[in-house]
Amino acid sequence: MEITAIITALCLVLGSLLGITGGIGVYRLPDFFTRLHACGITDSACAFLILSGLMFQTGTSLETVKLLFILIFLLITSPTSTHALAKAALNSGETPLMEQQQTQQKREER
Amino acid sequence: MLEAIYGASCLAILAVMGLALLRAVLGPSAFDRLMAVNMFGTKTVLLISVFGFLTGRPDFLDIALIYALVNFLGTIAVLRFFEGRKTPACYDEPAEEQKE
Amino acid sequence: MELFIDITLLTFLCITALAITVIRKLFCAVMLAGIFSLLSACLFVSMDAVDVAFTEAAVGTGIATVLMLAALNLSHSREKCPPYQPLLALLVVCTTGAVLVYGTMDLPAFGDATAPIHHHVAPRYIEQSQQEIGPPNFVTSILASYRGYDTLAETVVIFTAGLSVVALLGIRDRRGGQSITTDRSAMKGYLVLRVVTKLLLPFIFLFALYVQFHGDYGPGGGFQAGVIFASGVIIHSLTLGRDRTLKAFPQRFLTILATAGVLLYGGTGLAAMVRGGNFLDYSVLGATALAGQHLGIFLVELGVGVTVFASMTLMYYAFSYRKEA
Amino acid sequence: MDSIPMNVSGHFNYWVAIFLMMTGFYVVISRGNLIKKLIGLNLFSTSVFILYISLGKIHGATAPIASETFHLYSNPLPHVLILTAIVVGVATTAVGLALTARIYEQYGTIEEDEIRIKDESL
Repeated sequence: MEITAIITALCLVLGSLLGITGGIGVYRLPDFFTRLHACGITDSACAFLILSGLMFQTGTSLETVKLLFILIFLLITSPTSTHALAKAALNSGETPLMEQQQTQQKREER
Repeated sequence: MLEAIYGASCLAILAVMGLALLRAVLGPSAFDRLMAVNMFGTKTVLLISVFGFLTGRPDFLDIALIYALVNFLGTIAVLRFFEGRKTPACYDEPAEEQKE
Repeated sequence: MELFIDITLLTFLCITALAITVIRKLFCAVMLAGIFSLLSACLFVSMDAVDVAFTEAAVGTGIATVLMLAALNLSHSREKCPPYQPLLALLVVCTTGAVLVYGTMDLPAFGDATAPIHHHVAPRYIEQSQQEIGPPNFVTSILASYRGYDTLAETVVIFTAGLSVVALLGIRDRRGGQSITTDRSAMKGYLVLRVVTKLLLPFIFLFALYVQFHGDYGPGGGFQAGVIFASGVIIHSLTLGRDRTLKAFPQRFLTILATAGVLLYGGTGLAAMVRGGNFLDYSVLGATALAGQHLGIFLVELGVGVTVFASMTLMYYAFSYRKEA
Repeated sequence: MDSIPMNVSGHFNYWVAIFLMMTGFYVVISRGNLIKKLIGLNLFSTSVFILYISLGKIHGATAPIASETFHLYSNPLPHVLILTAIVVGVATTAVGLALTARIYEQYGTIEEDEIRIKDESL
């Protein structure tokens, strides 16, 4: 077995595991901002690992360039939209869980 | 060997898609749904790329490329159209629920 | 493996469709419709229809969602309780469904190579299109050459739809006296988004051009390129403000462009007639039949791309300007 | 027909397409909201697309773009029909949405029954 195949396999398996972790997080975590955090894992780390794993298989060809572009664009756009989403959510009154707990604590202390 | 790995990755991506779909269906807030759609877009990119390698014909990465480029348009559109609203329609508001 | 992916995607589609039916917030229904489109694009890829998946990808992410949201923005975004008893509807639907399922019993199994559909014109398209027409993408040769009449009519339909939307909603150019810096429609609060958009826009337009001119060799062509180009303009307008977009792509220019595209398509057909061939028979356009076909397909795809781009952008303008008027 | 499992996997695509079609149909006839109706119509049309593409698929074939390593291609004809239908579908949906927006401006509602009441009171 070639060394590139092993690298590809490692990257893909790791990426898939991260993806599933993020997916479970998105399903299970308690509030929007924590879920957004889990979503970020699948958008960046998982995508990065899977796409770069695939890149090892194409050698030097047009496909490698395309994969590289996909990777770059994903790494630019998905954090941007995540950022915009978080900002919009904050602006329209969604409060992070921690803040909610803090205000609750203060209320109880009074 | 690699075939099996590609297949396993496809399955993993499908599983993530399923979880994202659940989040989109369950809600509760509109932002959750928007996040799920966004995440779904990224997973589509990955699925299409890996599927190309699984079938041994990776020349169709253009489709993944367009998703990578244009996918955030949906997010922008939502933010833009529902930004100025006093009662954002995209909310699960308890008050609105009671009206019925 | 492929069958499993196919079945999983179809199951997801069913879940999404049911959720769309049940959910009463229209906004969420539109979001789910977006997921539906993504899923169907995946499904098309898994069923070898790359060109279709490409179109679905271009249309579903951009135009469809944006138009739905814009229309929601112009009206209520919450559905009332349906006034009817759903039982009768359910009965009608179940009966029709049962009849249709009974009808599928006679269909050949999924993926069967001996099915009648694969034995009439398809073998000829696959075996001879490269000698007769040229491009390695069979879909392009059928779309632009074998079935050129069909595509001409569909381009006209898109053109007409664009005109109808503009006629229904109207576009008012309210730029008089308002300077660009005070444009309220720009997303001033989202600096990161604006910077990233400016960074990405050249790539989106470049990619649209690649799709337009590379459609003979890979998935792509005029329809997809037009939609991608329009998506780029929509992104520009959403983040940087519509007045700036209107300056870059004035309405009058787009109207001329939409017309020019249809005329280019029809004109290619007429040119073939002038050169002594049939309408839309490109073989007479060049020195050899293949060169003629190449030129004809290039022109026709260009016409389609231009019309689709201009019509889609006009539609978006119409929806986006309505609110302010 | 062969054995039952073969039959199921051989027709699953068609059945799901019909199920989606009927879901769209149900939304169109049972909901009063015009935009919801349009979403249902879109569901319906996508299911038709899926049915067509399913008919064109051949097991073990590849996408209909000529290549040296592959010799069995799926049927390209349904792809051509559906490709144009998708763009036309969006264009016609836009016309429907424009009509809906105009109706909202005139009637102040996009619910079918309320529109009817207003029509009758005129």
